[in-house]
Amino acid sequence: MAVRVQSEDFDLGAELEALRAGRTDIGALVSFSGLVRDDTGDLKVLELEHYPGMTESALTEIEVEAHKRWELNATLIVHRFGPLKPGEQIMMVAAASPHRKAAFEAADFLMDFLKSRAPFWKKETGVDGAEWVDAKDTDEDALKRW
Amino acid sequence: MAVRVQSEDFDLGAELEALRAGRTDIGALVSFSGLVRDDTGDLKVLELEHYPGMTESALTEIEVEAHKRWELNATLIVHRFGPLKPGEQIMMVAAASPHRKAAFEAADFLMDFLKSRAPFWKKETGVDGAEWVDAKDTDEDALKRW
Amino acid sequence: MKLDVVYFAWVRERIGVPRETVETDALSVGDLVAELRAREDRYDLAFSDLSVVRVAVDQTLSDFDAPLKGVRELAFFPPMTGG
Amino acid sequence: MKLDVVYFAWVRERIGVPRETVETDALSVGDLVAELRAREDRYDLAFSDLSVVRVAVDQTLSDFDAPLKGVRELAFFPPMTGG
Repeated sequence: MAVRVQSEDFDLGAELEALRAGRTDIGALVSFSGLVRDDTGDLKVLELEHYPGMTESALTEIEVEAHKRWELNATLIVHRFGPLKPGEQIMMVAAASPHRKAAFEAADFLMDFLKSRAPFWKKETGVDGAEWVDAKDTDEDALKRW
Repeated sequence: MAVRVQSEDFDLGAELEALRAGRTDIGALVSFSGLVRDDTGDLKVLELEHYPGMTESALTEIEVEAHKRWELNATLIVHRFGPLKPGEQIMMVAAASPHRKAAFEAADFLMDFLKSRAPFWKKETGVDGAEWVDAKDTDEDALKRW
Repeated sequence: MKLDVVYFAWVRERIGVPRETVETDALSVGDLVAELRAREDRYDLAFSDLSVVRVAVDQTLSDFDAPLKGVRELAFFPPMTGG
Repeated sequence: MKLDVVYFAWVRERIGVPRETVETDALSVGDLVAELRAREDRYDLAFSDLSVVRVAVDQTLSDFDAPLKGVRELAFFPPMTGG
């Protein structure tokens, strides 16, 4: 169980490798990574702001909750902050479990709660200026699934 | 969209990297990998048998179906065959989409159908001899979710 | 009619060969299975519980009612356990 | 009572500072918000629609009814958009 909040990029493959290294009790490993999407080619930079201190404790709380709900061997949350370019990695979660269903559900759960409960905010600067990304009602609604 | 059936190990990180390289239209990338689990320490080898020809076409069919159902930028299925040791990677699926929900659901869907529709069979050789792994009723039931 | 028949996993082990050419006049997969079971004990053993045997006709999942006319390759195997 | 108050995202931009110390006798978060709105336009603007403002009390998500007694750090920000 680990949480990292950093400005540097991360190596998704190396993180997943480290999670399972030397173990034989993991049957299923699910990862999610979020990327800076720019369909139109208008996006110059995505700025990620966060609340140092609260971010780490909120993410840890979400992780602890996942371990209470599912049989998990390991989990990891890495989230970046600062300016990011289109195509760059924003964040990742990983969930390792003896069983497929638990790994999928836990990763999905981590993402749903991270979206609405971890203090990050996105600001997009495009060719027409800068704008804060609005939270979606569907993100808050997604919490009710769990 | 790609399917690979091979005896060699694969590099999960490199596969995921290749899937998103040079693109800015992916918002979410979900991967699942299956590992040889050995809780008790009794497992010597897991032998994966498959039906060459049918395996590739069955996996491709499952992938095509996923692309029909969800908005996906890319998918990949890699599955190994032959003898595998505890802790080794058995297979992986990856689904890239503009949206988180589609990426999660598609990866979950690929796994459910791969489990019950792709012609692979597992034989475990442990300290007490060899045994074919039984299919679970829950695997067949899982298809009804979709 | 001549058919290529392939077997996998414990079905293959019970029958003793991975692949063979079968000469038959059976009209359906089910008829062929009955014919094979009558021929030799190893087939009888392999096909004793058809609820745990799956069939593929020309590399597509099918069932025991499927007709054999025009078929080139028939496969028998247990429920799949990949992933 | 003295309180550290921090702001993020567009709440921070509207108020113009990321952090400040506020002297207040307000009993609840809501009371403090009302007091700040009465003080200056920039607060009035930032807090004009509380349905899009979230509050954290000592780094834990809370609400506008929360009492201020014993609180060290109060944070105001829009709904989160991480991931």
